[in-house]
Amino acid sequence: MDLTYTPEQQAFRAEVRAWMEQHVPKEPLLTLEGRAGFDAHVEWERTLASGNWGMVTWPEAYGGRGLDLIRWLIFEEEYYRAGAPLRANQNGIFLLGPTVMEFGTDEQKARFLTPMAKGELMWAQAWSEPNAGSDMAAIRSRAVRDGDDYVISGQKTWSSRAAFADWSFGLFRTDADSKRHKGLSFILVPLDAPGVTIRPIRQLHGETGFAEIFFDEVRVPVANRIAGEGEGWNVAMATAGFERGLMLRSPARFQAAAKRLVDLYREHQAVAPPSAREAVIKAWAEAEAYALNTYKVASTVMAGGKIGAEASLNKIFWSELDRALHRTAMSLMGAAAELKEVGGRVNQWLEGYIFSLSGPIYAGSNEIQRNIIAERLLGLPRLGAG
Amino acid sequence: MDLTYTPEQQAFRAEVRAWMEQHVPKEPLLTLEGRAGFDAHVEWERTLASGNWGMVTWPEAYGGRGLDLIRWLIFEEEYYRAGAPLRANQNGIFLLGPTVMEFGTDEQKARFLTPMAKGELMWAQAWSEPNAGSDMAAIRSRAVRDGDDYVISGQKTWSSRAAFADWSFGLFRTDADSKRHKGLSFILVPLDAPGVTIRPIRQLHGETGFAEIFFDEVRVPVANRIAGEGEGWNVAMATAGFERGLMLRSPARFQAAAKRLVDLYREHQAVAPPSAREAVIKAWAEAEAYALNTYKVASTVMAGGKIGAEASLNKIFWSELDRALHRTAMSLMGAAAELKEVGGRVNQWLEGYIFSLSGPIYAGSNEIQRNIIAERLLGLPRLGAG
Amino acid sequence: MNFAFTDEQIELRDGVRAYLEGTHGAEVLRRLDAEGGRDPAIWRGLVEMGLTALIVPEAQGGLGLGLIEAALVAVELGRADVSEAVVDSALVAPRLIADEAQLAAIAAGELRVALAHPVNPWVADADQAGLVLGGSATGERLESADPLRRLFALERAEADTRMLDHAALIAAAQLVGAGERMLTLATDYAKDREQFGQAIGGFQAIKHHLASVAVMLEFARPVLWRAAYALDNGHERASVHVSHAKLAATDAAVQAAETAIQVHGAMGYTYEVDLHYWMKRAWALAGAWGDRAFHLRRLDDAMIGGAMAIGPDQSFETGMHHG
Amino acid sequence: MNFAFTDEQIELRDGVRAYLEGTHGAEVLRRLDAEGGRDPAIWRGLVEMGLTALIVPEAQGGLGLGLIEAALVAVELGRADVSEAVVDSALVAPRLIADEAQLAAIAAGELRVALAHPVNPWVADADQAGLVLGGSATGERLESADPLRRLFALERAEADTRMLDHAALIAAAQLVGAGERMLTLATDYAKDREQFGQAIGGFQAIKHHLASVAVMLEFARPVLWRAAYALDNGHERASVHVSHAKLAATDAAVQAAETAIQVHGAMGYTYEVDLHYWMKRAWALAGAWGDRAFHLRRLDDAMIGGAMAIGPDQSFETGMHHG
Repeated sequence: MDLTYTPEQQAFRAEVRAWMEQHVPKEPLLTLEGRAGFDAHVEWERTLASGNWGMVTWPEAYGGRGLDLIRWLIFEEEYYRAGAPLRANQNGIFLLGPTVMEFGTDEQKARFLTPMAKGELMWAQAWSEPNAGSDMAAIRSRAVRDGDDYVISGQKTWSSRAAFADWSFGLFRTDADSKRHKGLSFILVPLDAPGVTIRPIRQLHGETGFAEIFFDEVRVPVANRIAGEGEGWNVAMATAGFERGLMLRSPARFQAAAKRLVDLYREHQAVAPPSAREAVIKAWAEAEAYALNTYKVASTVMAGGKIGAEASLNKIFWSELDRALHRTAMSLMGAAAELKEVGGRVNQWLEGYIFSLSGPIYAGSNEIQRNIIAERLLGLPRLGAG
Repeated sequence: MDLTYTPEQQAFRAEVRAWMEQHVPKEPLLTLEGRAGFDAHVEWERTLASGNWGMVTWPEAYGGRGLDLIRWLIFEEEYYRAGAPLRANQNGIFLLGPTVMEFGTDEQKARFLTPMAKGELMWAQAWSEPNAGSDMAAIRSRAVRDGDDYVISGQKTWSSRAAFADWSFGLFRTDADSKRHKGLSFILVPLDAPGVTIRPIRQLHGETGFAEIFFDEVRVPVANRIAGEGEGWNVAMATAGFERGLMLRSPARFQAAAKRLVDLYREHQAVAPPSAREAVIKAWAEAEAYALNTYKVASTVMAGGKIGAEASLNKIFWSELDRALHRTAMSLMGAAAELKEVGGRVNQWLEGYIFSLSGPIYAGSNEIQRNIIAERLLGLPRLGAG
Repeated sequence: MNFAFTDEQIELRDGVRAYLEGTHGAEVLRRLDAEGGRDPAIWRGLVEMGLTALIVPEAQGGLGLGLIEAALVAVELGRADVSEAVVDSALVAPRLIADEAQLAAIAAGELRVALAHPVNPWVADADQAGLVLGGSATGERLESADPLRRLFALERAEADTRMLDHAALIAAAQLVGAGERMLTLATDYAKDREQFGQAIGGFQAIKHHLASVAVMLEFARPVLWRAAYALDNGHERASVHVSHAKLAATDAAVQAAETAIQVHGAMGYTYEVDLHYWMKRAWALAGAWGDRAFHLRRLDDAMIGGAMAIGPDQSFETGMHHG
Repeated sequence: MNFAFTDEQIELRDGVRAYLEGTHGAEVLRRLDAEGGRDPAIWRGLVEMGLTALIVPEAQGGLGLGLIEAALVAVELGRADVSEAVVDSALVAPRLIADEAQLAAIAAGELRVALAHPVNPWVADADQAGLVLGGSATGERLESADPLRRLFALERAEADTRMLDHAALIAAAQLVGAGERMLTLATDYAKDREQFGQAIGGFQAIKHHLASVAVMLEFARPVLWRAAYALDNGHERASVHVSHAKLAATDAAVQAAETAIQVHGAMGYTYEVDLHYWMKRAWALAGAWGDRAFHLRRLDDAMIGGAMAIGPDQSFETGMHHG
């Protein structure tokens, strides 16, 4: 165990810091969940790409920097320290990119990875279906083979970024007679293809970052399939593993929020409820714990270890700390908590609280994560209602 | 709605207060869970009986005062305000007594109720069996009819007060071929009968208020059965209803504890954790809410209403407030929390915390209570693992 | 001592509930949301039902009822997410006004009153008000997370404790109603929505989440009624009881909101279901008329500060009848 | 930067765990409880395993290991509920002592050291100590809820921050071990115990309770290791990191205790199962070497007070290697 940074790691931090100080927009961008804001965030992706900071963990061959996980953490720390924008390209960087690297053909890698690294291709997830929320194996959307094409019909929902993204990735049933996990394939579909209809879903905050995607006999080449026909489930499980694992929520994000919460507390100290003080300390302490644990997992992975059901521990911890952190902020804001703007600026605590409410729901609800922990880590029986 | 006491109610309060001030022991008795302490508590039951304060809600015909529920609440308030001892006779007053009144024969009423009111007969519960904790229908102990007697064999456990009590009441299987709720009878058994063996169970705090009762061909007259043969389940459900209902934990107990907690907080304020202040306020606020709700339920019952699944709401609320209250006290005690004596006196907060941990477990665990609320009050399906 | 509603009170409550269920469903909220938030027809309906006359004295054409009735109605307004400028005007203002002509105009639905107080950074529905009590608004519109609230920046206000107590009581009552509605919405959703081959309401985790909310609401209610009674009868501790009610109602409603969205899953996060209207109302009312910190401080002063006797015999005024 | 244990550290941990599993099961606790709490044979075993030599410098016959190793061992001592006077003496005192003869005697198992500090109202195992560091005990025995602790009233003590930090770290490690054991006990019980026709561990409520404890423990551990590392290397913020570790470990262990007893049901409330030994140890250690309030205050001063920089780049010392 060595919990100090090497001189090289420190030099890397300094390099990131210098670049961020020069390039991070001075004013916060509009929200990613609206058209104008999304475009501004894509612009920021291109700025990042111009400095080669878009896909820092990807191999250099695909336009990345091949950073190890420790340097990725340092990068993220500096990213959030600088208050840089959210990533419009999140689905590509952390979900599809690694999937293509692991399961894609050389042709697919060349076709998709480099444009993604340049910030030219934004991706939407297309996992859930109206009656298959957390139960992904209940998928019904079909892809029927027709020569060198698939003809896709069906409906996806809760598709993040789909309102504005260029492409989507998801599972489709390529064997019409199959059930549950079998007969599914992982297919990439351009969202401007004929037969694709996007219906934005208005969210709590009134914006529309999620959407439904309707596929009406959409024709895509078989070359858009990642891995073999009928192997979609395993690919998707690997993708979901990336998501729930190390990189879904970088700890720096919560550390930055906890630091802002401390400032908010100092500002409102005289009129704060008595429990807020301990809640603020706890928010900071938990953000730290999450960061430390990520360093620990990163060290394990770098030494050849794997992340298993521990990813579920992570998901529960960050999502519940994020909600508690923002709940505390709302209580400190008091009467002003409900206002969309405070002092002429967007009420970021209200926005953050609303966003935090999605944490325990998405990427596998926390109820499902607790089942996984109980069954896979603790070995409790799967009897009963799961 | 009239939330003021009538002059008669105020006069009654004054009467109780005067009596308590004169009779409540100046020093706390030894714990009810040990022999000497139990005897001291029985002595106190007799003192109460001497003032006719033993069974205040019972009809005058059975040695009570026939108080309505509002006066019972006033009595309890003054009882706890005076710091009077716990009730060794709890099982008799609130569980068996009402059961005998509702289901007993005249002969049984005469035989049991009057001695109970005089503090001459202490009762143990004999519900649970080793493999039937929360699942009371799994009872296996048998009562075989032999002329005018039952011959009882089997084992009961978690029998409260059994280590020191005179009699027990519980369910036994009178139809050997029956399953679950059928074929059970409610039978009273003297604990000094030949064939009865008591094995005290040592509890967390080292004392032995619970016990196992072994019945080895214990012979009791059929006249000891309450209600008809095979009707035991209904009788027991009514008894459990009394227990979970209004009278199991009188609110005054928690209000008195919350008042002491405020004093403790004032004493330790300078070194208290920041969240303790709000936790203290909350403990008091919840004790008040519990009291108010009890007045509300009492008013409903007095107007002819019934308590149904609401009893489960009650059980959860008081048991969780009691645990939180004592957890807060432990945090205020800090390093001294673990000491059995503080300043030469029993560490009542440690004892209270330990006792509070049993609240969410006994009389139907809070998990079961939440199932009842979900299914019976909210109408959620009974599918799955309950 | 009798902690039960009269038959008339239950009739009033049931009548208001039935009326609002029939006329003010979620489709009305969606329409108001799209069209700007207010509808004269809804206002007229509430006036015709007599809500504006509820607590105005009979001498001024009112029904002369008390705060128990006002709170019962406010629970129903919260349950239905009614957003018309009726709450402050009809259920609070009449207790703060002596002018007989104004009272008569309120009862008749001809005068709407807005309330200004320094603990709120806004005046609700100031633009529709013929009278702003306690201060004034600037006219600048403040945008709430709740799309059906119309808030205006406060210009100046005096700290009138009676106004605060009455308005906080009515806010608490609305929170209880909103909390109850969110529990119903989540319960209904859990009965309908299937996953892994069964209704999600059959899963113990969902059951227990919802049961916990039921517990919180059950024990917020009697605190609300004590506060209403004490304030109506001028009891010495009424302010403390109101703060207690506002806290209990806030905590129950906020917990109901977090539970309801979790039970709804991704659906709850959208405009596809109607839950969000009540969630946002709960967040808004949690801070209105004294936030948690404010009301905690009043409890704190009374209890830890020692301004008030506490203990098992202190739940109610033990003296003679007041006011 | 490498947040992983070395192979040697893992070997040490596994070795100690295996030894204690083989020699120090629950039946030993029951025997000690009945017979007065200490057994020279257990002490000799721990000495022979080398625990008393663990952090004593090699020059004085020790193994010269660091606080990571000390904390790893302390987790195992907590897991096994070891109560011999080894913790303060072997895992804390050597870092506070300069005298070479004393160090050599500790390493050899010939000298036991007790610790006196004003934040504790007692001195543990003062009667067996050849040396009381930092103050003295009166000889009066204090009775703990934990039947295996032997506490003596404090006579006088100086406030030595280094002692407090080291002892608090080791207490935190024991709490983590006790918490892990309680999770195991409850999980095993839930797999065995049947109700309503199935193992209670199949009920989602039980599963979720236990999963929540697993989460708390998982995120207490890295905080512990950072504290051990920082203290061992003389980092500037070591005291704050230790306080963080003590808090996280306390909260996880106390939650593990409350959950474990709930899962055990009435059984957990008795001496019939062994859970109570770890529960009581958790309650005791929660208050020992600084209670929650004490350690919260240190975090508070550092963070809200502003004595320490915080933020995404501040988890570790960013300067050169220390110590």
